[in-house]
Amino acid sequence: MRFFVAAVLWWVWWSSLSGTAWAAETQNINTGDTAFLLVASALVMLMTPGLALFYGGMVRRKNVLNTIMQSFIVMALISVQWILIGYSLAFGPDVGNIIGNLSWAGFHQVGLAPNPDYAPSIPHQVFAAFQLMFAIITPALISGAIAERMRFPAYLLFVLLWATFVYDPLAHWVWGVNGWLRNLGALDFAGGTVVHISAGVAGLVAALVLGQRKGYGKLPMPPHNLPMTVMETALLWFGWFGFNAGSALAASELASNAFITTNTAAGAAVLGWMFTEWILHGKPTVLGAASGAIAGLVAITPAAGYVTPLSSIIIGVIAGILCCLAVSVLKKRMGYDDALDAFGCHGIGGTWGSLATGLFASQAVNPAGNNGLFYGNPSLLMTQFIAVLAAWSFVAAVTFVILKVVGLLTPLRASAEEEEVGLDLSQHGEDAYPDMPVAALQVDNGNEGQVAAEILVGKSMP
Amino acid sequence: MRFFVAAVLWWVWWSSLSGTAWAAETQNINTGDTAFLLVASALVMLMTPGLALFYGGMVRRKNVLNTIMQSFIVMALISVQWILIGYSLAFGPDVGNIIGNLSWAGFHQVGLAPNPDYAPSIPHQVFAAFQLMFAIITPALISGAIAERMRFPAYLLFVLLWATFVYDPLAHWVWGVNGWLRNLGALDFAGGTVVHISAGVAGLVAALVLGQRKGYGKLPMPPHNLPMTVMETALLWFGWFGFNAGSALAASELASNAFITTNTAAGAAVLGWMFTEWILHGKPTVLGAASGAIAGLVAITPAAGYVTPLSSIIIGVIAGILCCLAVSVLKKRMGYDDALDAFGCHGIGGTWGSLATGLFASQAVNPAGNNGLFYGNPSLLMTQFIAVLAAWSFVAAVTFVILKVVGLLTPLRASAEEEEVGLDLSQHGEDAYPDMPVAALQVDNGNEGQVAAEILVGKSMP
Amino acid sequence: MRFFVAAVLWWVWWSSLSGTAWAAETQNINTGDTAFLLVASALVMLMTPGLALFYGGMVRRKNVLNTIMQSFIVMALISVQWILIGYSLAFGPDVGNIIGNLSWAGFHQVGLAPNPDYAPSIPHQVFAAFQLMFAIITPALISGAIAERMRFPAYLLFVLLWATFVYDPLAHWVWGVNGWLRNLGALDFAGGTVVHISAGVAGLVAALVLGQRKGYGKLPMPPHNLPMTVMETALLWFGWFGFNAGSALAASELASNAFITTNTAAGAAVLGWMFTEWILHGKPTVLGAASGAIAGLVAITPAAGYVTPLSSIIIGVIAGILCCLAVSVLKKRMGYDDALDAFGCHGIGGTWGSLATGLFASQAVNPAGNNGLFYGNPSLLMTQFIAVLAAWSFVAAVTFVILKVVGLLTPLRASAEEEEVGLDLSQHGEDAYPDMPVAALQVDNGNEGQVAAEILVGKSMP
Amino acid sequence: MRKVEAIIRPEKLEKVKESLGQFGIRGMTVTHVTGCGLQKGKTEVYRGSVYTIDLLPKVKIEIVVPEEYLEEALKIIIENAKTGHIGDGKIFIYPVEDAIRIRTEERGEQAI
Amino acid sequence: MRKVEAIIRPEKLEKVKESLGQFGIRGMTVTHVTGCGLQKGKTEVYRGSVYTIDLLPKVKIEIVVPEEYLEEALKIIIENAKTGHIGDGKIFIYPVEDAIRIRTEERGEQAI
Amino acid sequence: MRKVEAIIRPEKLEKVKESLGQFGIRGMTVTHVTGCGLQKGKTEVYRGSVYTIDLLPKVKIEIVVPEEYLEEALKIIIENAKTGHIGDGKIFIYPVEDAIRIRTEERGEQAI
Ligand SMILES: Nc1ncnc2c1ncn2[C@@H]1O[C@H](COP(=O)(O)OP(=O)(O)O)[C@@H](O)[C@H]1O
Ligand SMILES: Nc1ncnc2c1ncn2[C@@H]1O[C@H](COP(=O)(O)OP(=O)(O)O)[C@@H](O)[C@H]1O
Ligand SMILES: Nc1ncnc2c1ncn2[C@@H]1O[C@H](COP(=O)(O)OP(=O)(O)O)[C@@H](O)[C@H]1O
Repeated sequence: MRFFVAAVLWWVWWSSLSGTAWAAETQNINTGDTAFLLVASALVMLMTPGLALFYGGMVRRKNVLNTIMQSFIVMALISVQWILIGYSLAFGPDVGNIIGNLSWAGFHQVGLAPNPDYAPSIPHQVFAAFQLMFAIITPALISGAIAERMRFPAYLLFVLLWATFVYDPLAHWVWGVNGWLRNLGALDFAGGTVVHISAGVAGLVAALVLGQRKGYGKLPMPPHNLPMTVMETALLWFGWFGFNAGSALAASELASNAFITTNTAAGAAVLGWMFTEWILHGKPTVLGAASGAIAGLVAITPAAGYVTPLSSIIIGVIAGILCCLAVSVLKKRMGYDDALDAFGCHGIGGTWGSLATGLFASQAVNPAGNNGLFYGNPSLLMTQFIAVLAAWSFVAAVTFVILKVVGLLTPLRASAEEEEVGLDLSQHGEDAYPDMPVAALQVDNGNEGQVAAEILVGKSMP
Repeated sequence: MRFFVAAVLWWVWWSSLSGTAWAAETQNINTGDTAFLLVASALVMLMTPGLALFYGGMVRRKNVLNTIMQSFIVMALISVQWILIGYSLAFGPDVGNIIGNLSWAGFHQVGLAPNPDYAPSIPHQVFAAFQLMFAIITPALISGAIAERMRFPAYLLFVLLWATFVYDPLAHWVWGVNGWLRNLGALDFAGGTVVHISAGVAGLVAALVLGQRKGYGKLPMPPHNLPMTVMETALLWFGWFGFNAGSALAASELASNAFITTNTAAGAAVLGWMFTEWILHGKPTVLGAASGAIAGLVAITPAAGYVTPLSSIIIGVIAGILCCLAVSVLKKRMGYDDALDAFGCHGIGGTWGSLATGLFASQAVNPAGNNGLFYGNPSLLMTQFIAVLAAWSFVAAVTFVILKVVGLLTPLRASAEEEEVGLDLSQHGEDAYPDMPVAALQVDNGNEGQVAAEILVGKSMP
Repeated sequence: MRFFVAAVLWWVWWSSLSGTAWAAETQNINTGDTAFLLVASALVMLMTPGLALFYGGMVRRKNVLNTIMQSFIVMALISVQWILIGYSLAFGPDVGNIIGNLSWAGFHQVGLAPNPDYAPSIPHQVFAAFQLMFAIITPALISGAIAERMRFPAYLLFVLLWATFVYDPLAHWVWGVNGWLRNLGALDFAGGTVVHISAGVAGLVAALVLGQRKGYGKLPMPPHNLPMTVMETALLWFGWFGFNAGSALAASELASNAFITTNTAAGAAVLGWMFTEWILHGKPTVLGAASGAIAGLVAITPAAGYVTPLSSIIIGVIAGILCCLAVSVLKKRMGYDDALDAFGCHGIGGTWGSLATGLFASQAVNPAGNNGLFYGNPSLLMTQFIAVLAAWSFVAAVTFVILKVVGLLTPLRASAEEEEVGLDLSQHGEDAYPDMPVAALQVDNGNEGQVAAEILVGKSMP
Repeated sequence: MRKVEAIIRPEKLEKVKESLGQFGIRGMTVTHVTGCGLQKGKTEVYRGSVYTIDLLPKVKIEIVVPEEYLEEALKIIIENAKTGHIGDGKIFIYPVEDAIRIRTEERGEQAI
Repeated sequence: MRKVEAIIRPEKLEKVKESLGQFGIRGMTVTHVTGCGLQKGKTEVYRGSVYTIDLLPKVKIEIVVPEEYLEEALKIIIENAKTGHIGDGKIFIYPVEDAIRIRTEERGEQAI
Repeated sequence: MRKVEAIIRPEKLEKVKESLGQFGIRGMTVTHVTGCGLQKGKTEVYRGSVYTIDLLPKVKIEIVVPEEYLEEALKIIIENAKTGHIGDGKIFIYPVEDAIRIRTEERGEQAI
């Protein structure tokens, strides 16, 4: 108890260090920009639960809660990790162009005055909060690849390590002051490499390490609730306005351009995916349309603030076609079990978007950007290619190592019986719709159970 | 392939025309107003998927995906159409007070500097994006009238033509510079005529042309998921703040007035509908309360920026009562099958709201508006009446023609068997909850199917 | 009819009083702050339907619509009550430090110019709209304690009286100019006492007055749709950014601090609850994680603008642990049937948060606040303790009286049969998923019913 | 007494029920089942995976009738459930030993 | 061996199951069914359309018992499922030819 | 004719169905049921309340077969549904009096 009080007091003292710092320097923020970034942060935050249910609708009934939890728990874990060390590692003072140091740990120096290096018109904390939401959704995206078979304790550990050793450094490379990819001139408006390539590639590696689900390819594993999946697609689309337009870091003309290109690419990609599928399978599916929206949003992410609305139509249509082929042809050919297509949508879509930025970027749109191939500058495409390659290799290697390390500490994969009975029951002791089979017929749900009483086994007919 | 590259290059060249234009003129935006309008656009965007599930919850299980898709696909179609021609037709330079010309096609001239004719303190693109969201939701609203029976290809074609030949001109009449109803002095703050009357009347016409659903009036067709419908009602209410307050086009006092009148009318209409139903049927239903909210929001739409909060209570209560009677008495008497009451809520509510604007508008609230009958000026009511009449006639006539044209190209209506088996399976080859009947009992969902293997027919007992 | 017209005219005249008032004084608002507060109001508004489905997912299938309605109808009732008298009672000119007078009834004097006493940079109506959303969610929170057994008419009456005689005065005490707790120096940033303690304690009293549900403790009453509950938890989290950051009443540094502490406490509390449950029951449940988020958000509410991000970690973790113990140990020991833990989460969490403000508050964060115990000032803790005590006693006493009064007018509790058949059918004549048991098997839903035809009873085998 | 167990197309339930009711048979128990037989399954597509579902939704009606009404009941069911296409379903007839009405504890034919 | 098929009110299932268990009958199969008979349906309203649902939720319990326990089992079910109001349901008794326990391949009375 | 009623583990349905199909028995009716017996229930926790569910999901397969195929059908079901652990389920065999194919109105063995 005495130890506990001492710990709290030390904690308070530690936190007061930063407290005093920021009170002094308060000045000069723009209320419009701050309002916009606060709301944008909230919108991006909403994307993670949106993802939780987007994925949740696509798994089988017995795994829906576990799938949701895999996203939801990241919100908790990273919200704390970011304050303690994550933000400092990603955006703190540079160490060797590779990573931030720990001098901003515990949000020291991360005060209420703007940090002109990152966002000169909003409180530094707002920038940190906005970036936090990106740090949350990225590991959550991976869960789509390993859905329906990973043990929860292993997942917890994996996510924590991955955020720290993959996401934080990569964010530093691309967005941190003096990060080497930033210095190289690679463009990534809102996270094509940092978020989507990294999550997609990590998903692919994790899917390969964990192996296929029991019965994969032999038993059908259809989504259990498609309306939920479509709704959450729309919520992701909604949040993506915060993601992309917010990445202008001001309520500016740039935000306006990012807003309209984001929406246009999403719409165009829906059409791209839908018509591709219509041709391939004879029918335009609703899940295909929803998936197309995600593909388009992913692809426009790195490009949103650098390309025109008309270019975004092309980027979107191609994203829809490419990702549709990736999930319905490539995946089947290669045999990996990327359960909910984290790689197929984010890995492929993010790679296409990053390269497309090298094709369509235009300084007429954003003078702080660069011109792409179609605007007469082939070198940007090369730079984008290097950035993509670096992200792929770094993410694949470190993700593999982390999984192996976690696997030494605790089994990664649910046992065959746990998988059979479903991860909801085996990992969490819960059922997503416990009242349903019964109450569907308006039975008092008490009928199927007894409170806290195990069944007496072995007593049969007298 | 060579053609493809050429096409892309032409596209890029075309889009660069506008690109250069806007970089030069960037200036003078207000960050608060821009932040507000960006967020308002996102809120209005969210209304369409909200509508998708609002409608989706009210249809039978076998049609839920198709119903959702009818809204979702409009987001894709119109997002692209608007950039290419829609915005130019609606808001571009006037041709004969009837329609815009095509000089803003492909977003030429639609740059990042404000357009003082429409919104002097935000980038022109933000205004265009905000208006886009209205252009999306309007055709989607129609789908409620023809739910559960229209073929998907015909619907696609219909929506594209309707947006181009009904919505775009009508928006020009009411909101476009030199539109004839705007010149006449008709008031429509956020779309009572342009959005709600037009969708409602088009729905009525489409319901009549398509005919009743099989078994209508003989078999019950209850909603399959009311919690979903209520939730999405609330999401619509939420988005409506963007719709109405955003229509002030600035984070201003006017936005504030529109915000509070919107919320008040919604609340009052819930009470109006609920008590009417309580009297008629002996019980206050939850679907009735939700429907009341929509009725109130529709009715306040044209009036939100012209009336006081107290007036909005009266407008709301009456909207709730009128729409309740429309769907539970009028519809039954007339025999048309407006499946989800697109006409009953939007047609009737929008008409009442437009006329109510002629009664309750007050220049004390909005000096740029006018006084209504109760503030001593009967002429506004007359103007509103003309606007309503013009909208009704124009929409009814052109919608009818479009449906007939589409019907010549491809059958409008699903066949009896397609309707019987459900549009989800027949139009999209999907089932909304495929895992449910099985997994409801935690069966591995593989049990009910075989991957890619047709059943051998005709082999029976040996 | 003549009377009706006269009434409307009087109403218009009454409302025009305020109308003229505000047009004159329009001036000096900050667009960034206004944009932020308009959006924050919309976010807080969204919390009530979020709560509706959060609760709705936790009840049994037969009561889901009633549970949703208990929140939804408050949106309607209080939206009107607030305009007519509520806002004036809570924030109007002070009477004896206890309550506002009625001079702002009907939103007289509540115009578009800022009210410098409350929020100097936004229209007065925006402040009133923002506060309205708090007045809506508070009574709705109570419904969690009395779920699955209260008659709807009694609930309607109860909510109206409770808002008027408990919420409005309490809000005045704490936030109104010259309210006695405000004068005393009690800190409540965004509603720890006003919203959470009041709703939690009222819930406890109501649960005790109404008694346990039939079969409570003997029959299991598991949630019927957990994915819905988790999703709405996230929506509440999202809305809470409006709730807490919006309570800075400007897009300011303070809002930024409140934003980050809110998110951090939520995350920390998820971990706190999850690990507590993991230890207690051997498994980390998803419902536990969701509940933890709510607990953390509740606890940080009074503190959000007064404490550092690091302090918010401690506040959150402890909130998660405390509330978990409250619902899984305390509730069982005491035997009250707080069905959905309104008291366990809001009563306990709000009390902890209010006291924690007395521990962790720091003027380095907010110079307008005060220092807490850990910053060397024990007196604040005392003040907070008084405020908590005052809120508990006042709320408990008046809630009890109101319930007794309502009980005299109409029975509070559903009859045993009504409870057995479910409140959806007995109170509203509806079924949440009427098409489900049938359509789950793609039966035309007509098969289970006959339109408007009662069954002929008594005619059996010939 | 005999038990008549008819497995029919779901969309025919209402008509069968009504016609039996007009004849005077109101008591019956209805279950949603799935069945396979000669009838072709249906095909669904999810992100490029094609599934064929061969267990199709059917409705099972169970009616216990006194022997004298048996043939008439069968006729009514056949008439109203028949479309002439594969998948119309089957009727099985089983012997019943006894019946009890729980409410009154009556036994035998009185009970049904 | 006999099969006892009891169609009862859903809310009585727990009590019946428990009482049978105390008597020693643990093995049973339970199905959610809907039924109609003398009992009045319930009325629902959606946007002004009034529906009467006459197929009401019931629970079907199937128990295969050796003949010597038959009457006792019936008594327990009746006792626990009866309310005396219309809709209490029915019990039907059918002959069973054989039973097999899949796990052990035992046959006949051993198997149940 | 006999009715074979097999109550098996849900996860075995596909295998049983396929093997019966290979043997030539394609016609069957499948119902999702819950059952209790010797098998232990499962435990769920909601906000500190621990529930034990003792009615476990099972699948009931009903097949009406001519007597000559009965034993073979039983063998196939047992082979494919057996795991050797408690909860494998039971098979009950009932007499059938008659069968009708609704589509053709054929009766008796032709109908199945
Ligand atoms: N031998 C059988 N035993 C039990 N049920 C059967 C049998 N054969 C068919 N059925 C049921 O009858 C339904 C219809 O049978 P099917 O062979 O598809 O068409 P038809 O009855 O027109 O020949 C099946 O879906 C199944 O539920
Ligand atoms: N002839 C019958 N065959 C099969 N099931 C029947 C029959 N008659 C009644 N049932 C079942 O018994 C249930 C109760 O019957 P009902 O006539 O409503 O009340 P009671 O059993 O009190 O007379 C019905 O819902 C139905 O499921
Ligand atoms: N006497 C019985 N009557 C009807 N069904 C039974 C009977 N005994 C068991 N069952 C069904 O068989 C299933 C498996 O039985 P159980 O005793 O758990 O295991 P096992 O079959 O391995 O002995 C039960 O869940 C139940 O559905």
